[in-house]
Amino acid sequence: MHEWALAEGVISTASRVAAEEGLEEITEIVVMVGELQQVDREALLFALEQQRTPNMMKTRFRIDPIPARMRCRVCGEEWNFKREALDNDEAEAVHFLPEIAHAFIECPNCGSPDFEVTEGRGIWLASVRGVRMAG
Amino acid sequence: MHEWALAEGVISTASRVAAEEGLEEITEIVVMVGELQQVDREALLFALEQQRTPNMMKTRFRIDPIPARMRCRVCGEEWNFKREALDNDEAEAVHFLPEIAHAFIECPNCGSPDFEVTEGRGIWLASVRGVRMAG
Amino acid sequence: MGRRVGLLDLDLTSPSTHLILGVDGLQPIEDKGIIPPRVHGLSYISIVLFSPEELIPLRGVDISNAIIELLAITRWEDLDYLIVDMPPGIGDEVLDIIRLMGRSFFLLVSTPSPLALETVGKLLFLLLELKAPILGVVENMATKPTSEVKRRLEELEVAYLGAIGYDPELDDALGHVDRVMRTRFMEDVGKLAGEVESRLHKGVHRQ
Amino acid sequence: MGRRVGLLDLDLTSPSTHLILGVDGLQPIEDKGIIPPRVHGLSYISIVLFSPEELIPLRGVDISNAIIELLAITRWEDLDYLIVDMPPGIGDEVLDIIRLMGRSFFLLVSTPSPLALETVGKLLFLLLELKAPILGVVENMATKPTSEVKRRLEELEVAYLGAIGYDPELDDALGHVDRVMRTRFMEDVGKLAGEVESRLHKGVHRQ
Ligand SMILES: Nc1ncnc2c1ncn2[C@@H]1O[C@H](COP(=O)(O)OP(=O)(O)O)[C@@H](O)[C@H]1O
Ligand SMILES: Nc1ncnc2c1ncn2[C@@H]1O[C@H](COP(=O)(O)OP(=O)(O)O)[C@@H](O)[C@H]1O
Ligand SMILES: [Mg+2]
Ligand SMILES: [Mg+2]
Ligand SMILES: [Mg+2]
Ligand SMILES: [Mg+2]
Ligand code: NI
Ligand code: NI
Ligand SMILES: [Zn+2]
Ligand SMILES: [Zn+2]
Repeated sequence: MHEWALAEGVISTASRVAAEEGLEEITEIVVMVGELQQVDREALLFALEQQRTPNMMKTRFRIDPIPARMRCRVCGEEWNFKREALDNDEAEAVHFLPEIAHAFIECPNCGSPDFEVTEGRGIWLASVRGVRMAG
Repeated sequence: MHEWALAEGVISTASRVAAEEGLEEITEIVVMVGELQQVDREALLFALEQQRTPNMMKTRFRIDPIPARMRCRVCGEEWNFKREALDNDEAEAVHFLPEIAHAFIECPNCGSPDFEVTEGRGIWLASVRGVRMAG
Repeated sequence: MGRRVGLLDLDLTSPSTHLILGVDGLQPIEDKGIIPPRVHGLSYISIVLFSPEELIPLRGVDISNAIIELLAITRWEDLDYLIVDMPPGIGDEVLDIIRLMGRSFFLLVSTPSPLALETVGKLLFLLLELKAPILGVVENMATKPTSEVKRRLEELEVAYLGAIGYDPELDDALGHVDRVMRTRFMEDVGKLAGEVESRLHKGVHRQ
Repeated sequence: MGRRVGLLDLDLTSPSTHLILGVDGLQPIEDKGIIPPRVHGLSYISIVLFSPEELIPLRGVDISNAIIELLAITRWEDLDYLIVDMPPGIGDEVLDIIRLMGRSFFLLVSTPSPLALETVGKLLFLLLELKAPILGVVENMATKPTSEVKRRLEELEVAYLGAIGYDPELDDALGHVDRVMRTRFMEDVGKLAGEVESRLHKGVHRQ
């Protein structure tokens, strides 16, 4: 369960955003989870719940999965990542370090491992909503 | 006058686009010229005129200058490139190889040379207009 | 006095510390993140823990993303020192360490060759310009006594930490830590270690 | 038989060919692009022609852009061979050459050290997988006769092109081409050159 560490990053970034924006209370945090990393949704949600800060007591956590897309730098081909492209060990390695995908995935058109993950690489904070301080 | 070589790239890319789009005649080519590289507008125009291909006999060449913008990867500062930031030798080096800017320019906020040129780096083809073949 | 030391191998496309340490079949430990496994007393993180064999062709932007990911998920225990092994030269790795681990101290290694000195000199200029803390430069693979490296460093007011001789026996010992520890190479390293630690200690207090 | 040979140094952050050749104060020639100046009979392009002294910290994406720019503006004369010197390891430079100069032949250099062999082995796997033409591998800085490199290459069906011995006199000769030419190093290189050219010739015809 390294999802705890990922949640930690989300919580601390959201706290910084809230401070910058002067939010007294955070009502909603939206997290985008790229499918490449195959994050365990339940584990992430649990870790977020457990790490609530005082101004997150009523926060609703929304986790949106984002399909992963790749583009070949050699031939320009674009394709969607499919979980079945990896065996279990490979998927586990990519789960920890998404860049390891370059060892296991290649362009379906030309076979090159020189591709860009254009969408759905990691996990990131999409929005923080809350109640602004009076004054 | 290495602008001839830059024009060569524009002409050959425009020809490929025209072929892909089935253009019989090219009426207009728009080229964006990033200010970082300080391309000589007159020299570039002359080189484009000289390298007209048969389907470019009536082409209007438009050259649009684009201000160069940088963003610091360390502190996030953004700024506009100013020609006066470089002496003549430095500007000439950057004219040939825009990346050499990293030797001479630093973030006005934190002093880092670790910045990204977000706009106006080189020269690129913005659009190709023409008359499509009948058929 | 035992020090708690971590080793982070950030040469992601050509990792080599696992070959020196003779690491094989080691797995990352998952517990609210990644706990570095222990290797010969070191807390150890390398990309080979996640993918032991594979060729992983990465571009600079991938290297930056992977470094950020590793820093975000690794839970180092309370360490006295974290040693980060960097690839040679100036690339995304060095720029990211400067950007993301601003409190790092830099220890540079150069051979006496004019080619190596040129590159190490450029990296020194970068660090000096950015006012990054520099521990000094070690001369490695010294074959004859020369004062050239020392002289150049004096000009830059950078410390010369000492020399490690060329040791033809080193390569055969790699992968067997007990044998590596008995090489002339390690004898030379031992002589430098005290100097490095005392400078590090002074540096830490200066902060 | 004189060959017309070009040399393109693509080690953009740590260029070193100019130090070996003793190049100083050389300027690019502008004529409908950049004409490579002549150095000891070579048509020569290196980033130092544009910026001789400066430290230029580049990330991978900058390196890609700079390589594309250099390829776009340089007007090589009609050459028999263009030699591209690459930095060690697997990075943006190698991936860009594979992507942009698909007709290149790869000649790899490794020391006998297990660390160097590991990295060269990974690059070989990449090239084999992409079916890129490989001339073979040269063993450099060989200190003793060993068959380890040869054996590993046989497994991969990659040619072993021969060995260059460790030459303690080389570093002192660097920058003086006449002296470099008289080193034991160059004597060893000379022995390999025929083998390399004949393979290159066969390879070119296979295309
Ligand atoms: N003092 C030395 N004597 C003999 N061989 C050495 C010495 N230092 C390094 N080497 C060898 O040189 C090669 C490169 O060393 P390494 O430290 O991995 O360099 P880098 O990490 O800078 O590429 C390795 O094969 C190593 O065994
Ligand atoms: N056969 C050799 N004998 C002695 N020194 C050598 C030999 N080959 C290379 N060197 C030295 O080793 C260093 C690195 O060599 P170089 O060819 O620049 O490696 P790379 O380009 O792979 O980094 C240089 O200082 C060079 O002079
Ligand atoms: Mg594969
Ligand atoms: Mg400066
Ligand atoms: Mg190393
Ligand atoms: Mg080199
Ligand atoms: Ni996990
Ligand atoms: Ni010009
Ligand atoms: Zn492809
Ligand atoms: Zn800055």
